[in-house]
Amino acid sequence: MLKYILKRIFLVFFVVIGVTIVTFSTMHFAPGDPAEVIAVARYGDDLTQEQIDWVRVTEGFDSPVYIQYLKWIKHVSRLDLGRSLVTSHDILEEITIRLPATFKLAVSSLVISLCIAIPAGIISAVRKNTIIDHLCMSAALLGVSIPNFWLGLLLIWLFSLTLHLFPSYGYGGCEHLVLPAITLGTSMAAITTRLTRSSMLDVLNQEYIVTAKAKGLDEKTIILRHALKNAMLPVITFAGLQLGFLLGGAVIVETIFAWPGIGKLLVDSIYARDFAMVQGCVLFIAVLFAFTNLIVDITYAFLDPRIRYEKT
Amino acid sequence: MTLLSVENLKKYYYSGVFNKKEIRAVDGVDIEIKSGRTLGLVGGSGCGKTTVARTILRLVEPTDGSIVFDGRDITKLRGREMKNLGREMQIIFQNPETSLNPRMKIYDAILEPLTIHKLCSADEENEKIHRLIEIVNLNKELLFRYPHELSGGQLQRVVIARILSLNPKFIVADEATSMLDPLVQAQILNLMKDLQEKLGISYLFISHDMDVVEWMSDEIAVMDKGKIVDWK
Amino acid sequence: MSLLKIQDLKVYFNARGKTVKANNGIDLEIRENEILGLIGETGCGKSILGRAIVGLLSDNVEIRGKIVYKNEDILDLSEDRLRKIRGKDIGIILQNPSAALNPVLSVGNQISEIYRYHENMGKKEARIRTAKMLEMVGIDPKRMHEYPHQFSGGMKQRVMIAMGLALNPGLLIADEPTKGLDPTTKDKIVDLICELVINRNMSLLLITHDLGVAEKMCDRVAVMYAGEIIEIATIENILSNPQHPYTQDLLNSRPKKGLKPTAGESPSLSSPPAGCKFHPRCRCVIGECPKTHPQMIETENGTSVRCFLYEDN
Amino acid sequence: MKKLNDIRNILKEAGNNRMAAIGGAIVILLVLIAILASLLSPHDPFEQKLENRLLNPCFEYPFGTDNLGRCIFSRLIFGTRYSLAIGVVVVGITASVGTTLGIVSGYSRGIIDETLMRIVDIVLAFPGIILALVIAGILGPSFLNVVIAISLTHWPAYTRLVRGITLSLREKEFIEGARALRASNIYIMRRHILPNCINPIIVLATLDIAHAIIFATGLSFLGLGIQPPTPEWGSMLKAGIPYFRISPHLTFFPGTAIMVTVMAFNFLGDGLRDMIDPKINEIILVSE
Repeated sequence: MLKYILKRIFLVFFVVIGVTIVTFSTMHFAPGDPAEVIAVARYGDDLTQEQIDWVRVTEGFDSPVYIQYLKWIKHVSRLDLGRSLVTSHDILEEITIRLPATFKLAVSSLVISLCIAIPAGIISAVRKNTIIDHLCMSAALLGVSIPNFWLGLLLIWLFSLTLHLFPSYGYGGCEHLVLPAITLGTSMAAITTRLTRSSMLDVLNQEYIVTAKAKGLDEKTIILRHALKNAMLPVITFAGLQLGFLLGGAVIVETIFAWPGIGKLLVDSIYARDFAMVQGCVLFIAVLFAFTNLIVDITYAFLDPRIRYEKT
Repeated sequence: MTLLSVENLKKYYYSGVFNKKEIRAVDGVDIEIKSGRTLGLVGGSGCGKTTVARTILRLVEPTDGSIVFDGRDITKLRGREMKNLGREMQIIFQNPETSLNPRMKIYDAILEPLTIHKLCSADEENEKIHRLIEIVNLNKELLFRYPHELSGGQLQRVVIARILSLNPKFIVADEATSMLDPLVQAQILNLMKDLQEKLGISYLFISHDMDVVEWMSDEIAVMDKGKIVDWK
Repeated sequence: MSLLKIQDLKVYFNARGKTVKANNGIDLEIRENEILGLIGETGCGKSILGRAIVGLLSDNVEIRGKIVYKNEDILDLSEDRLRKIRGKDIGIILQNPSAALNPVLSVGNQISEIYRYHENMGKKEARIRTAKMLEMVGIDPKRMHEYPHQFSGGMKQRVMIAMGLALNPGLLIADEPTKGLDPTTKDKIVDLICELVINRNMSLLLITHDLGVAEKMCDRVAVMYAGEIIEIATIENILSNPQHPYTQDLLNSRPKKGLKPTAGESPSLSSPPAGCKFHPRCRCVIGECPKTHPQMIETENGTSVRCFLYEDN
Repeated sequence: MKKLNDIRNILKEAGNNRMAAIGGAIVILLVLIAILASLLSPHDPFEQKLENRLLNPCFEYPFGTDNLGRCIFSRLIFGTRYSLAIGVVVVGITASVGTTLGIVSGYSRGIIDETLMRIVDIVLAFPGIILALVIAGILGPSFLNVVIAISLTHWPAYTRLVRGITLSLREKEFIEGARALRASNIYIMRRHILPNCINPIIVLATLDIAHAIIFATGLSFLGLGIQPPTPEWGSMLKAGIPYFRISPHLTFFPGTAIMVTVMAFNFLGDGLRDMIDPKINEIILVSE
């Protein structure tokens, strides 16, 4: 198993390098001359060409690309993501302020998603082609088909505009968290339910379930002791991926509910054409996502004996 | 006349990234097969008999040793001659279910070798295929079925018909009948023997079932841990 | 005295619209303390018969007839009663050991759960019984906590045997226990099963297509062809004086007997030929064969055979 | 002739599979709507009649009018073109690129496989929407840029699926048999590996069209996709938000249109999956 983990760690390191290259190139290929943009931010609109050239030299925009990249990497490795072009605040600070909001939303929607999806997936697999199965599956299909931004709007219309139960946007007590978490949670629950059901059905058709029956075990024991453990392996991996996705990917829901997460920061900085901030956000989100994937892989190695104990 | 002579054939695999472990799958094997004769190769699982077959056919590159086929040294053959070699040496695998492309109808499967080697024009096609399925006594309706609709015995016959389309001189049978039922195994083995008499094909017949090998082969080599330990 | 009596068992299931007659009227009796071989080629319905006995077939299957075990018909038993029989009275060793073991549970767990479930034993006691059982099938009990993927093919087969014999059942059904094993492991497994079955005076239904294995193990043999039994006799009679043409061809197809081939293919169970199922491939077809379906007849030396050649005497 | 009866029995089989039939019917209906858009729509989707601003659904305007007095019903019908076009174009690009890379990397293994897989890992290291957002942000909002943004982030799904299938096929004897015939690698990939990947790819592609449509409307919703006045459902929905309290129908109808279209493709995809190979579990994993 050690070999498996070492390989994974090496791969993550490799991926992070790749991520930095991609994020750097987004900055580099952005339209407009970065030197001019910074100059404008520093000296206001009526500026002379010398000022722009001065900025280009000091910021090293004239040196070849890879040197700029190496310089940038040096900063990044010291956790200095540079300054926002618009507000010139420190980027990393801006991100870390927003981290708790994103984290709260991510965890709560993941919990909602798993609490709905796992039981629904299992029941509809065990009771295949019954009413409950068709009910769960059509609900899941509906969940997958509704874009979560429209779902958000519907929930706002229903719960805050007409029933006035929850605020329609903003950040504060947990009542603000309810609607965004439900929006995100239900749309993810739909995907996870379909996966759980398909994985459970796959396992129930395996030969070792027939062996369990041959041992005279009753259906409940077979499902709990034999089927569940096998069926949950892919589901747990997928849940780990979803958590990683949520730590930055819930952009749209954060935008609708004006939820001050990293996703919203990224969108706002794209609107403001603040490419330094965009770059910082993307890098932060991708690296975070890469490490959550690593943690998911390692937990998977512990859960699945076939990896935990390589063949003796 | 010897068709195939193999001297000091070696095939080593290297495993492990840090501790380089050397696995000697084939460790100095000498083989000689006369044309129209069958050499049996027997041994427990993991003794290297399959690796010997794959190295002779150059499906796997030998680490050392020389292979002389029909008078030519083919150990280092490349390019066009290598492609022609494909017409003279062929292999029958153990599992008939996975020996044919599941998405390809039987008609196209038998035709495939001819199309790869561009040996037959469109109008001759039909006549050639019908002649081939007569030799291996398969009935015509199966031609437009898919492999999953055929039984193990029928599939193995299609494989043989496919190989015969290039009228090869040498065929490796790698446990060719060990997954078949007794009656079907008898049919296939007798078919292979008739083909040897009629077309002068020589076989390298590999199996772990000693009785079958004795019935099938003129000479038998027993292998263990990559070496030939006994010659009957 | 007979342990299990199968009377006119019919097992039909539909695949892609066609009804497959896997078992088409099976009459078979397994006596106490006997090893009965069920010989037949792939796709003749022998595995399905084995699973039908313990009710392991999926629910979209239509089963008719009777399977009497200790004067109880298994086919109309309640689910709970059937489960009791499956655990305690009839053990089964399924065909493909590498797929039949749960990959995420340790081998020890998969055996001790039988003891804890059926005889609600404590954890510790169950573990002792499991260790004893593993030792009996030749597996080092210390490997109890290892997982199936850490065992070789032969070892996995031994685990299956240990599982089947855990509660000391009266009847054991072994479905192709030697398939896919190399000759040396095959002999070891055969000796192991014989030894365990004999000194525990159990009965064994051995399902296989390998005549060599049947020769070594069985007292009596039933030959199956296209969903029905065509000959039942003692192993000696089968070897020395096979009656049914198919049994004769089966024996002649062995390497010792010169691998004599028989023309044709075994028929599909969804559209079997009329009359005697073997008539398209039979060497000695007479007038009746293609038309009417022959019944089982007792011949002189206790063999029963389903063939018109033996109609008159 | 061979090809014809293959298609005929797929259609026959589709007939009896309820989900595929329903999904397929709706999809065909949508395609017709897209093609005959100009005939079907009662009004010109761009014509602004300010006097009829924010009308509720009535006889004249079946779905009411938006804040500039344009007929929402006509704009929705024209919107079908954009959504279907994006879905099909994106999937067309990603499926062909992803499949080729998947087969090449699965078949060749070694260095090519390692590098391709690392590139896939890097692309997948960004949560899907993020990369697409940034690319659309940089390139500027337009139909072409949306297609590029989504395609760049969607191709790895096919590569992973196809590579998995190729790796399992490689172990099968018929590939080694073809090599024994000295067939060229290209021939083996084209004639032996590709046909065995087609069915799973079709299923993934159908589910992926649904995915791409949601993605595209999401981008437009964030103002980074297709810009007004083009009648694209995402931007229509976004334009309706300010008037959400007084006339929710501005957002309700585009939302329903997106849902119905996406559901149709999901329905079709699920139906095909059950028909072709019910246990392609990893298709769901890869496509979500």
